[in-house]
Amino acid sequence: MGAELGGIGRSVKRKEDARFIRGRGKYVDDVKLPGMVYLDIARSPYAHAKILKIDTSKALAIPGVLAVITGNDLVPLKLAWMPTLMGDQQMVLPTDTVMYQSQEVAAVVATERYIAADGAAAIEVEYEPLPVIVDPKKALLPDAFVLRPDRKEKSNRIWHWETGDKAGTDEVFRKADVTVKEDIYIPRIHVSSIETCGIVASFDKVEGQLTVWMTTQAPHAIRTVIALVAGHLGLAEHKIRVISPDIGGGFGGKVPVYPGYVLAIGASVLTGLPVKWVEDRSENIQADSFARDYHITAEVAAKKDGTVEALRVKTIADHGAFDAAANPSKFPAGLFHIITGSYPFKKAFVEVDGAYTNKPPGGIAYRCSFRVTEAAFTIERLMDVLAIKLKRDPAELRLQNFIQPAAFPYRSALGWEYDSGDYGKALKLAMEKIDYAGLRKEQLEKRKRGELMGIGISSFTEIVGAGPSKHFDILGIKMFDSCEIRVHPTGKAIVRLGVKSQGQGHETTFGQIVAEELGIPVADITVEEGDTDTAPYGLGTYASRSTPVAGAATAVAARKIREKGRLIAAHLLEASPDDVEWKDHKYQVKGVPAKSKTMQEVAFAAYTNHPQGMEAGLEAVDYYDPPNLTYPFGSYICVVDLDRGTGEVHVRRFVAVDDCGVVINPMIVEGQVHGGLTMGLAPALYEQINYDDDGNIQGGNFMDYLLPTAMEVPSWETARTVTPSPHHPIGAKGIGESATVGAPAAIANAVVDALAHLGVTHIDIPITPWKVQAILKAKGVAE
Amino acid sequence: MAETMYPITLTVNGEKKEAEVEARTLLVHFLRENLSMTGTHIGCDTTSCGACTIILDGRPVKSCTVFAVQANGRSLRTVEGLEKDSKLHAIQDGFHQEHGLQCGFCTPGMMMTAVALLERNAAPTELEIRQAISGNLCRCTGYVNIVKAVQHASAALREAKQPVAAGRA
Amino acid sequence: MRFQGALDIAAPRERVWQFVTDPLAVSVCAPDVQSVDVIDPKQFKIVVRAGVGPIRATFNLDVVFSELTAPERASVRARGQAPGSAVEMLSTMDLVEHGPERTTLRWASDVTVTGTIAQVGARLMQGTADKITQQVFTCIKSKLEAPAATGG
Amino acid sequence: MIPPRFDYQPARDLAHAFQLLAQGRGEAKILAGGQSLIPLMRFRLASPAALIDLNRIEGLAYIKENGDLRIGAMTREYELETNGTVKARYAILTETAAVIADPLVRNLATVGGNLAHADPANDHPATMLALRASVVAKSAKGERVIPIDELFVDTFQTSLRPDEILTEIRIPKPASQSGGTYLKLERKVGDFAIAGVAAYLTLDDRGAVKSAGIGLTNVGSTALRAKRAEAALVGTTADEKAITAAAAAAAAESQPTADLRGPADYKRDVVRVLTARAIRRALARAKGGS
Repeated sequence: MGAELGGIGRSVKRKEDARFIRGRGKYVDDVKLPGMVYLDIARSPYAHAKILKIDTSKALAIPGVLAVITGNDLVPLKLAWMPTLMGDQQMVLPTDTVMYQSQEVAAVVATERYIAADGAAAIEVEYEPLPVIVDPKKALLPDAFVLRPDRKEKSNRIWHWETGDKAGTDEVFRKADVTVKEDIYIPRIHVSSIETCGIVASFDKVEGQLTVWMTTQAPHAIRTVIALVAGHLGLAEHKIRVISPDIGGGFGGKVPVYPGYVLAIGASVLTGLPVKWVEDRSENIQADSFARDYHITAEVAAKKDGTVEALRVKTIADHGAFDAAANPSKFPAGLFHIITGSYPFKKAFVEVDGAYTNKPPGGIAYRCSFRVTEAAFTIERLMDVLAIKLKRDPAELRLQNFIQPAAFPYRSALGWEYDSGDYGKALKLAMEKIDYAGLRKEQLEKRKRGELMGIGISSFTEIVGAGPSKHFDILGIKMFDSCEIRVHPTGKAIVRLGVKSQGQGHETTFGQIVAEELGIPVADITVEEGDTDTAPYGLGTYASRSTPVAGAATAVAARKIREKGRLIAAHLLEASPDDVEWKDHKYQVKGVPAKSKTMQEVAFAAYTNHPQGMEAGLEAVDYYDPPNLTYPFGSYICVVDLDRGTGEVHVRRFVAVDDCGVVINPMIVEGQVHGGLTMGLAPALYEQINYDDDGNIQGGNFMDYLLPTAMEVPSWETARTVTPSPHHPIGAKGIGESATVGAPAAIANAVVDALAHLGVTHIDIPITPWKVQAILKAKGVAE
Repeated sequence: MAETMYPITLTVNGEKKEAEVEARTLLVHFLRENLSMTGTHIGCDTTSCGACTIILDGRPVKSCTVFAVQANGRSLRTVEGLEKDSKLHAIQDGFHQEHGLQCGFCTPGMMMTAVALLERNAAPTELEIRQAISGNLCRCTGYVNIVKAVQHASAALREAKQPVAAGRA
Repeated sequence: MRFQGALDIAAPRERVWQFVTDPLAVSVCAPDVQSVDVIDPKQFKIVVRAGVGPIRATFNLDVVFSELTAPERASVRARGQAPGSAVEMLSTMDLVEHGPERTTLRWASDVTVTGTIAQVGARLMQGTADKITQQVFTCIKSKLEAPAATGG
Repeated sequence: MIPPRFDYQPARDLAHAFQLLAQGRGEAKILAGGQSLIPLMRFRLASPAALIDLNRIEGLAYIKENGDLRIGAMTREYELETNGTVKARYAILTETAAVIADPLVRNLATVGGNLAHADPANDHPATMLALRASVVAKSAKGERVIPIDELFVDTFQTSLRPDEILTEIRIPKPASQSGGTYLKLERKVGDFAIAGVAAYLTLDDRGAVKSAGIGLTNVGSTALRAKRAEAALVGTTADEKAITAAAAAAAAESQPTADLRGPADYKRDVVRVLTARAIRRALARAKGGS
């Protein structure tokens, strides 16, 4: 029954598609309630300014405008500030100072969306501009003025974090045959899911019940945060229902709590009316959490023969005006210390300093686990810099250094225990698929003709599936995740999870796990997520944690059911439970295949004919606390051709070999890789949010924030190796983000490789045509 | 300025609709708010993303960059009109079969662009498909499977047109 | 953005000084003036509509003479906003006398634009700001020379 | 982003449009394709009191050839891009239309609007300069023909009088042995040009350049004609030496400013590179190749 069962390893077509292809998906902006009013926000044109006066009279005079909310209105409600996940606080609305351009300054509530917009445009604010700091290095200078006088520490340094063996590392560097060093800036970018953020908040004054439909990747955590932040307003957690409906892409951007959410909730609580707030794209890019913005100096020490020995990294992290990074609480720099990558460094030392600037707060993932792309990009760039210095082939150098399969579980120099891997296998497969040798030959011939082509490799190791409760929590809540399964009398089932799909296909893949474990066809299984009133508590979907954590919970919950089912089957088969085994998706009397019961028969019995003394019903819940993180990996090879006249980079081919352990749905895994690769290409060549000296956002809308179109994206070539995770119930590791993590270095390495013979070792991303062309000119090889 | 309302009559997916709108009402808001047809989405404010793509008198356009009053007397099609007598349009099936969607937010606009393409070019090349959808942004799929979805639909439509027993094109 | 220039004006320095430091007089040279409201000799409020082609925004500006060293040097700061945008213009004017009927007006302006206009109009800002600034000072010259038949 | 209020004024015919323009007293704006204007209104950077909609006027959208080529101002870019005659005899126009914004925008954007909006980043102006086109401006008082060189005054500013509407574009009949092309470098598809170059060459029977037209996109406050580059070609056989000279001249004539599309020097150099490439392709086409 394998095919119709639709178990693990099958490319089951997605169940959720049915509504999306009919335009029947239900996203937040599709929610319409009787009497619903609209909220719009007036924002600051200044990056840093004192607020002298806010005149709301013109706005209030507009027919249809119901209310205007300013920071001073929030003070008595104790809502002018809200706590961040990183123990900082951030403004909901400013009372006296704006800290970044496009910061929320006032909210207008009106009967219609258009009138709310008119109201926001009519808010008049008098500002006294203040000096602006957009460069975190300047922010950390001793004489820099303090951006956050509200803090005890009178400095723009938010925190200093370090890990590893400083003395030991310095020692290796002192003695090393070879060292290489590179300054690498990984620019500020934005996830820009095509659906922006929004909320409909509906407060029932009689019941004291708050219901919110919200674009959130973590509905349960949000419910708890609301209860903690607004508890004093009488919002208790049992009276708060957070519904995360269909989400039009998340990628990390829908993890944080934004002021707009709080304002809409506040407005609903005050007016008793349902309030909708949906961002414009410009607001989304300009004020919602950014990603990256790491200024990195990295060094590798190695032996003459290329064996890597030590890694030393110093980083300045620009966190904007408030430290609102979405990291596990104990990890201010996320999992940046995965930076030793796929290589057995003996010693490593990493330090990061967080800095305040006049930029929006954030520091979220961009379709990657916490700060993992920054780490993978740095180490994979450095390996190429080392190869250039040693005049070695970058593939060879990697193969020589990789952590060997026998070494797993492997403890890295910075203390992570990698679960499993076979890095050489993946790289060799990629080299074979793209004909690496042939490409190198072609490159030599082309160089003779003055043509510039480059081949770039990235053999990354990811770290996902946060995480084990001994290390991982958010605001103290341990990072387990959950699954509840109920098998109905007719043998159909409903599966509810604490995570929340944003396009990953959970309604299909989690059904497949249950199908595999319980022998119930995936078509007979409903998967439900996102409603805190019905789903078990979970931390949500980000950092590729759904499959590693919630997927494991699903398998374990299913196995609990299977175990109870075994007792019922034994009862039905009049056999001793010890003689009954689960085989070929049914219960069988050992050695007597004829004597068997299906899960459907057992389910019916669980409600109609269960053993005396046994509880009726067939359901189970599991809150899964992963014993370790999972470590997906892969090897990518990219081929680029450079235009010697314009400096354009053309990605000719890109082969991606991924290993995410056991694959639940190959079709969906490949789709995730395609998307991830595209979100790796984007920051490598196109996307960046920059700020001029006045703090003006450059790239604050889709005209200048350059999401790749179908014309920029190559036809991705994918392949797979399978190295199961030893500690995951079904051996899966997670795939949503690998490609985003691995691709940028492959592309950057390819461009540098095309120019390496001219003495180029690094180009900061995004690699724009003018950056390339400036090099071509300097080296005298421009058209 | 006084709020003047303009009466408009238009055909949406074959149905006649009458309404009064403000001059500044964008067509996409008219569809979503006035007609409660929420299949057409909004993804940007700069005419860049194509999530709001509908077919206006046979041509795919961005409904966030047309005023509802401009559609007066005209005929338009949206994602809600693709399925006929509970039979999916080939493009809908193509997106499902080829995994051409993930979060589904860009999908309606993407499909309307593709439908219009296939109506004027039954057998587009991969490049023609990529060019045709270059005004529609997708953040999830990397476009590869969207191209396959359009090719799938193209083949299915051509097959349907051919005499019975004829093989797949 | 910094812009500067020098104008040779066929008028006595005193008159030039009177003109450029008189809110009502100098306001005439601002682009598309909607209203001027003099608070005191050193500061005034002015509402202008500035822009190019269809792009036009109404700015409410507070203008302050931060330095007045008659008849050589004047510094003026104009700061204000249009919905979603803010502009600040710091200008200095140095007047050099060349005989009774000729004055050189050397000017420099630092213009800062922030907000929507800077974001959406980035590719047009330099040119536009330059143009508008130039127009203001050329206008000053022409106004001053207008009465003089031989002017220009 | 919600546009401010305005009065919607659908014009029945040109006469009606002129009347509405007069009533508008400079505060009314013509609505053609709307693909540049409506986004500006959504950001409230443009807030016209009224929009005069030309879309309901019959007979303003056409492409006809009688001697010269005549394009109605309301012709959609898509029509120009897919028109057989244009493809066969005015490839440079097809190429230009094909790189304007994106295919969805081109279904509404009009050729007349692309010129009348006078955005230096628009693509048609450079091509029209290279083709030595002219436009017809009509008003209640009658009509006049404006040579393209006299149309663009400044950024977003044309020599059209406030009471005039651009109704037609005229492109001279291609001489035998003539050909051209439009090359645009953009950050990604759908973007305005980092720089764009239109080149159109006519050869005499000895294969020497009889006339040359070179227009530049987005490297000045208006689209520019590279006069010295043209001069550097006329009379030559457009050999590599002449091409290099012309390309250098075009670069020198461009006046780019630094912005998110790159530093000024880079743009100037792109003009040089694209000009050389465009001339080579134009030459090949003039010689009967493609």
